[in-house]
Amino acid sequence: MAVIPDLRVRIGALAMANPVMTASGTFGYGEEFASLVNLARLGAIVVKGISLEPRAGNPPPRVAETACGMLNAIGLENVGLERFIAEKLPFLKGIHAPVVVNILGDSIDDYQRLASRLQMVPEVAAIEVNISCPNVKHGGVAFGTDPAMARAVTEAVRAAFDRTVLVKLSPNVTEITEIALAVEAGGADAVSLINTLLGMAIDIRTRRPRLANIVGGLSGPAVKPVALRMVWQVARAVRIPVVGIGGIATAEDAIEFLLAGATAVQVGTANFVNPRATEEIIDGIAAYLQAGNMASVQEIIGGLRS
Amino acid sequence: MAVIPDLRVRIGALAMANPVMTASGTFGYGEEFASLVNLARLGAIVVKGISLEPRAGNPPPRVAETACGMLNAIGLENVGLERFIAEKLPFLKGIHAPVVVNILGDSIDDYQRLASRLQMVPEVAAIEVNISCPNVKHGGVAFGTDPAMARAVTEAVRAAFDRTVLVKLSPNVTEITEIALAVEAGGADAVSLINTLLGMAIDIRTRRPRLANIVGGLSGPAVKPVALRMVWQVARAVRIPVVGIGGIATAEDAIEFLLAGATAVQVGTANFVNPRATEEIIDGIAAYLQAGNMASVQEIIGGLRS
Amino acid sequence: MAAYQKTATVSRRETLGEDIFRLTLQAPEIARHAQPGQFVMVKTVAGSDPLLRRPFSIHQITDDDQVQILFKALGKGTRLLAGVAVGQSLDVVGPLGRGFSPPATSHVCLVGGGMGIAPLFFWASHLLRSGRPMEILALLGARTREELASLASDMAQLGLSVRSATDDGSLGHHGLVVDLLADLGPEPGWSVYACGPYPMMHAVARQCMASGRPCQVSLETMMACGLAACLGCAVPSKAGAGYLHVCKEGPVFAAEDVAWP
Amino acid sequence: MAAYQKTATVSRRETLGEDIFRLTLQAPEIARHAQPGQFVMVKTVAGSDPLLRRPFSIHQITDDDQVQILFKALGKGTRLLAGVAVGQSLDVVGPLGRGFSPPATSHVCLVGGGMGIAPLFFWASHLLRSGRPMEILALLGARTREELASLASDMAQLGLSVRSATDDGSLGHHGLVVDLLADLGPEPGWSVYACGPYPMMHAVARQCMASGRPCQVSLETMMACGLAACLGCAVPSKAGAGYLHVCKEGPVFAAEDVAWP
Ligand SMILES: Cc1cc2nc3c(=O)[nH]c(=O)nc-3n(C[C@H](O)[C@H](O)[C@H](O)COP(=O)(O)OP(=O)(O)OC[C@H]3O[C@@H](n4cnc5c(N)ncnc54)[C@H](O)[C@@H]3O)c2cc1C
Ligand SMILES: Cc1cc2nc3c(=O)[nH]c(=O)nc-3n(C[C@H](O)[C@H](O)[C@H](O)COP(=O)(O)OP(=O)(O)OC[C@H]3O[C@@H](n4cnc5c(N)ncnc54)[C@H](O)[C@@H]3O)c2cc1C
Ligand SMILES: Cc1cc2nc3c(=O)[nH]c(=O)nc-3n(C[C@H](O)[C@H](O)[C@H](O)COP(=O)(O)O)c2cc1C
Ligand SMILES: Cc1cc2nc3c(=O)[nH]c(=O)nc-3n(C[C@H](O)[C@H](O)[C@H](O)COP(=O)(O)O)c2cc1C
Ligand code: FES
Ligand code: FES
Repeated sequence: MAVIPDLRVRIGALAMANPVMTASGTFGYGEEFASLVNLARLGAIVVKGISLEPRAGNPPPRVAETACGMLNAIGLENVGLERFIAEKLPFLKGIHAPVVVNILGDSIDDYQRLASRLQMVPEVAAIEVNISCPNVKHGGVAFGTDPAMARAVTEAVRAAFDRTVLVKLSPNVTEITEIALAVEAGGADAVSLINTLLGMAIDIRTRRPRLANIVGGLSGPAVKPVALRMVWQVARAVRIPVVGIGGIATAEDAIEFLLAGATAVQVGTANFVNPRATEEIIDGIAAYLQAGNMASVQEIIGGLRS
Repeated sequence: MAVIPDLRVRIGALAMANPVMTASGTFGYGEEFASLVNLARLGAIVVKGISLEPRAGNPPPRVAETACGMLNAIGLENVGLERFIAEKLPFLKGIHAPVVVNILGDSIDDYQRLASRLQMVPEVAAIEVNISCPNVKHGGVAFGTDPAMARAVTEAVRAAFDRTVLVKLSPNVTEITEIALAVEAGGADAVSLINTLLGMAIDIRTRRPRLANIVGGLSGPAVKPVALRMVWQVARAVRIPVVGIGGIATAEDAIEFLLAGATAVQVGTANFVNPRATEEIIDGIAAYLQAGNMASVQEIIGGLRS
Repeated sequence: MAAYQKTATVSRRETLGEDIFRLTLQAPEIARHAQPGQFVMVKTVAGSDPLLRRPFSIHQITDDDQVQILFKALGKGTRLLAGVAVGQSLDVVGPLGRGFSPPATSHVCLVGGGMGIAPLFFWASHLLRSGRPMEILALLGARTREELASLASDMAQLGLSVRSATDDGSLGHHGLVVDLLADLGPEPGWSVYACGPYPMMHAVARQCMASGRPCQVSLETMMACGLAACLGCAVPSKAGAGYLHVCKEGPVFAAEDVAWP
Repeated sequence: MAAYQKTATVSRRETLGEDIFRLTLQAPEIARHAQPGQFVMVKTVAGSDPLLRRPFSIHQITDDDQVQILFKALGKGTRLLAGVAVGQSLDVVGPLGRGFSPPATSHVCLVGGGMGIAPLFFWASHLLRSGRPMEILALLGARTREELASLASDMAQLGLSVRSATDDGSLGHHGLVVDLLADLGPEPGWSVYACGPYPMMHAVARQCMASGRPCQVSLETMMACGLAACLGCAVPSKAGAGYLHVCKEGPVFAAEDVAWP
C-alpha cells in the first residue's frame, strides 16, 4: 500500500509520466493555466489547433451552455504556425511536460507542410492531427468522415514527421472503427477520440441560434457515454494505443476510459469548470491504484470485465 | 392576448390537438400514467415498441444514469402484437388521444406483417417504424444506418398500412439527411428523430459495464443539442413533416424544436423525471404563443431566424 | 393503483446515526393511499444532475398523514437529500409498487438489514393496528451499533420484540442477522418478511424455502421511472425466461417467484 | 497576472432590492491581487447543471481583504447563487482580465447601468484612495427606484456626487442614464468609464468619441473559461478583421478599440 504506483505510459515514442493530457483548444498554449496548475505534472500538453496561417475565427456568440455540456464554434482561431513557434513554444519548452501540437488544414498539402515544419522543431514531442473539427466548412469535416481521406492525411503527416503522430477522430460517423482502422493503416502511432459531437441550440426569445455559426461542437460530461462507447469499440478494433477524450472531469471518469482500453486520456471542457481538474485526476488515478494494491496503471488499461 | 392559440398540427392524415406526443418506450402503454396525466390532452400517445412475438428483453442491469442523461438497454421487452391488441388497446381506445404504435422487427417481412395486422385495427391512428433501436443485434441497427434498407422497410410498411406512417431515425449515422431522404422516397408521411445515441458507462468499483448489454441508448437533456441539430438539418432537407425528439423536458425545449422545423415533438425521458412534463409543455407552448401575440403554433414551426 | 406527483414540504429532519437521515414530508394524498412495502420516487435536485428520481421505501406514515423516508447518504442523490432543510420542498411521486401481503400465520418475523429496515416500520405498525392477535419478532442487522442503535430502539418502542446483529459485534449478535433466524426454532408457523442487501435476502429466502416458511422479500434494482414505463427494473423471474419488474409486480415478491442465482 | 482557484466561504449575504444580492467572500489571495475592473468566475452548483462558471465583476474589496460580488438573480446560475447561505462556500477563480486604466484627466465620470454598477464601486474607492485630487461624478441608471436606491446611496456614501436615472422615473431623471452625460457640459477634461447594458455603453462610447473624451467600457459576453483558453469571449475589434477577447484583453477596453455596430 505504501508503494507509489507507476503511472507511466507510452504512445509511440512519446513517454509520459502519467496518462493525463490536456485536450486541444481547452488549455490555450499552456501559459494561461500556469498560475493554477503545476504544468510539470501533466502527462502532456496538447495545444490549441494550429494552421499554416493565422485564423481570426468565427463571429460571436461562439459558445453556449447546454445540459451538462457546452457548444462551441470558435472557428479554429489561432496564431498560425510561425507565431506559435516564435511566441508560444518558448514558454512551453520550460515546463518539462511533453508538448503535442494539434494541427489542422484545408488540404492534404496543408497538413504535410505543417508536419514538415514541426519536424524541424525538436521541442515538439508529437503531432495530433485534427481531421474532425466540425467548424470548418472544407477539409476537416470530410477528412474525418471518409476512411480513404483520413488515411491519406495520416500518410502525408507520417511521411513528414518521424516522432509520434496521433490522429484525432470525429464522432459524427456511423462506424468509428472503420475510420480508426484506416488511420492505423495510414501509419498513425495512436488515435485520439472523440472530438466534439455536432449540436445546436436556439434562443427562443430572439428565435435565433445561440451560436453565430448556427451549429457547433458539443463537449463536456453530456458526451461522455458516447465517447466511452467509441473508445471501447476502437480499442478492440485497432492495435495502436487509443487516447480517450470526452467529458472527463474526475479521476473516476478517466479510469472508466482506461478500463475501456484507453492508454491515456485528455481533459477538455473540465479545465474551464475546474482548472485543477488535470492534477486532481492524476492524484485520483494514483489513489485508485493504491487502494486496489496495483503497482502500475498498466494493470487497469483495457481491464474491463464482462 | 385573450385569444387561446390554436395548437393543432397534422402529420399526414393524423390530426392532433397539439404538437406534444409521448416518445415510445417512455410512457408504457398509456395506462401507467393515467393517474398522473390527463391523457386526453396529449397530442398523441406513442406506445412502447411492439414486435410480432412477445420479447423478454435483456438481463439486468438495464438502465444507468449519466450526466444529464441515462442509458438504457431494455432489449425491446414487449408483450407482442396480439397481446397488445387484446390487452393494451382497449384502455387506449377510451382516452380520446390518437394512438401511434411503434413497431420493430428483424426483417422486412416482420415489419410488413406488423403493418398489415395493424391496418385491420381502426383505433391505431398511425404507425411509427423503429428502424433505429441500438439494442437489437440484427435488423434494427442496419435498417437505420443504410439508406437503401431504410427505404425498403418504409416501402413495405407503406404498402400494408394506409393511415399515417412515421419512420423513426437513428442518430448514429454520418449523414442523417441521407437516411431521411431515403425514407421520404419510400413513402413515409413523416420522420421522427432522434432515437437514442449509442453509449456506455463503467462501474470502476466492479470494473464491469453498468449495463448487462455493455452498450445502450443515451437519452435525456444531454442529447438535446445533437437532436436539435439533426432535426434542423432534416427539416431543411425533406418536404414531409418532422417530429422532434431528444431531451425535451420543458416548453422551452419543445419550442426550440418547433423553431428548428419540427411539426410536432415527442417527450421521452422527461416523463420519468417529471410525469407531468407533457401537460406542462402543452401549457407552456400556449403561453409562449400568447405572450408573443401569435394565433397559431404554425407561426413558430420552422421560424428560426438567422 | 393511483399515484400522485406532489410538492411536499419537509416538516422534520432527523439524523439517526452517521449519514443516516429521516425526512418527514407533507404529502397527505400519498400518505392516505400508501400501503406498507410501497415506495416513493423523489427528485433530489431542481436541475438535471443527477437526472433521475431516487426510490425510497415508505418508512412510516405518521398519525397526521405525513410520509417518512429513512435513508443513508451514499451517493450524489442521497447526499443532496441529506442537505435538504426543514421548510424546503421536494417533488415526490407515489405511492408506487406492490407492498407486503398479509401473513397467513400468527407468528411474524421481520428481517431487516441496513436501510432495508426502513419499510418494516410501516409494516409493523400496520400489523399491530390490524388487531389480529399475533407475535411479531424483528431481527435487525447493520454494520455497527452507530448505525443500528436508534433504529432498534425505535422499533422496540412500537412494541415489538427486537433482536439485533452487527458486523462488528458492537450491538447484539456478533455476525449476520440471518444467523438469528435459527432462534425461531423448528416452529413452522412463521411468516417471514425480509428487506435488506441482496445476499441477506437470498440467505433468508433460501432458509425459508427449505423450511417451508412463507417468505416475502423486498427487492432493489436500478430504476429510471418507478412507474412501470421504462421496464428498466427487471429481475429474473422463476417462471420461464421472463422478468419481473420491481416497480410494478414488486418491490415485494414471494421468495419463490424470484429466480435466485 | 496570477489567478487563484479558491474555496471561498460566504461571510455575508445582503439583499439590495428585488432579486439583487451582494455576497461577501473570504478569498484573501484573490482580494489582495485584484485590480478594479477585473472579474471572478464562480461555480454556482456542485454538480454539472449548470456546467460552466459564471463571471462577475469584482464589486468591492473590503478592508479585511474580502471579495464582494453584486448580482441580479436572472437565470439558472444566478438564482442558485442567490440561494447560497452564509457559511456555505463557493469555488471562485480570479482575479481575471484587465481592469480600468487610470484617468488622464482630473475629472472622472462613472456611468453605470443596472448590474453594470457593480465594478464602479471598487474603481471609485481605488480612485479616492489614490490621493490624486480629482472630481468624480457617478451617473447611475436602472429600471426602477427599487433597483437603484440602495446602490445609489451606497455610492454617495463613498463620497461621490451621484446622479440617478430610472426608466420609470421613480428615482432621479426619468429616462436613460446616457441623457445625464449632457450635464458634463462642454468641458472636455472628463475621463468616462462605462459599464452596463450594451446599448448604453454604445451610446456613451459614441458620445465620448464624438466629443473627444477618453472613454473606457467594460464589456460582457458569453464566457466558458474566463482564462483566455477557450477563445469563446470574442468581440469584433476595430483594428482589422480580428477579435478582442473579453477575458484577456478586457473586460475593460478603450471605446475606440471596439468595433461598434
Ligand atoms: C424500491 C426501492 C426502495 C428503496 N428504499 C430505500 C430506503 O428506504 N432507504 C435507502 O436508503 N435506500 C433505499 N433504496 C436505495 C436507494 O434508492 C439508493 O440508495 C439511491 O437511489 C442511491 O442514490 P444516490 O444518488 O445516493 O447514489 P448513486 O450515486 O446514484 O449510486 C450509489 C450507489 O447506489 C446504487 N443506486 C443508485 N441508484 C439506485 C436506484 N435507483 N436503485 C437502487 N440502487 C441504486 C448505485 O448502484 C451505487 O452503488 C431503495 C431502492 C429501491 C429500488
Ligand atoms: C466580465 C463579466 C462581468 C460580469 N459582471 C456581472 C456582475 O457584476 N453582476 C451581474 O449581475 N452580472 C454580471 N455579469 C453577467 C453575468 O455573468 C450573467 O448574468 C450570468 O452569467 C447569468 O447566469 P445565469 O445562469 O443566471 O443565466 P442563464 O440562465 O445562463 O442566462 C440568463 C441570461 O444571461 C446571459 N448570460 C448567461 N451566461 C452569461 C455569461 N457567461 N456572460 C454574459 N451573459 C451571460 C444569457 O445570455 C441570458 O440572456 C458579468 C458578465 C461578464 C462577462
Ligand atoms: C472551446 C473548445 C475548443 C476546441 N478546439 C479544438 C481544437 O482546436 N482542435 C481539436 O482537435 N479539438 C478541439 N476541441 C475539442 C476538444 O479537444 C475535445 O476533443 C472535446 O471538447 C471533447 O472533450 P471534452 O468533453 O473533455 O471537452 C475544442 C473543444 C472546445 C470545448
Ligand atoms: C427506457 C427507454 C425505452 C425506449 N424504448 C423505445 C422503443 O421501444 N422504441 C423506440 O422507437 N424508441 C424507444 N426509446 C427511445 C425514445 O423513444 C426516444 O427516441 C429517446 O429516448 C430520445 O428522447 P428523450 O431524450 O426525450 O428520451 C426508448 C427510450 C428509453 C429511455
Ligand atoms: S423503474 Fe421503470 S419500469 Fe420499473
Ligand atoms: S472566456 Fe474563454 S477565452 Fe475568454
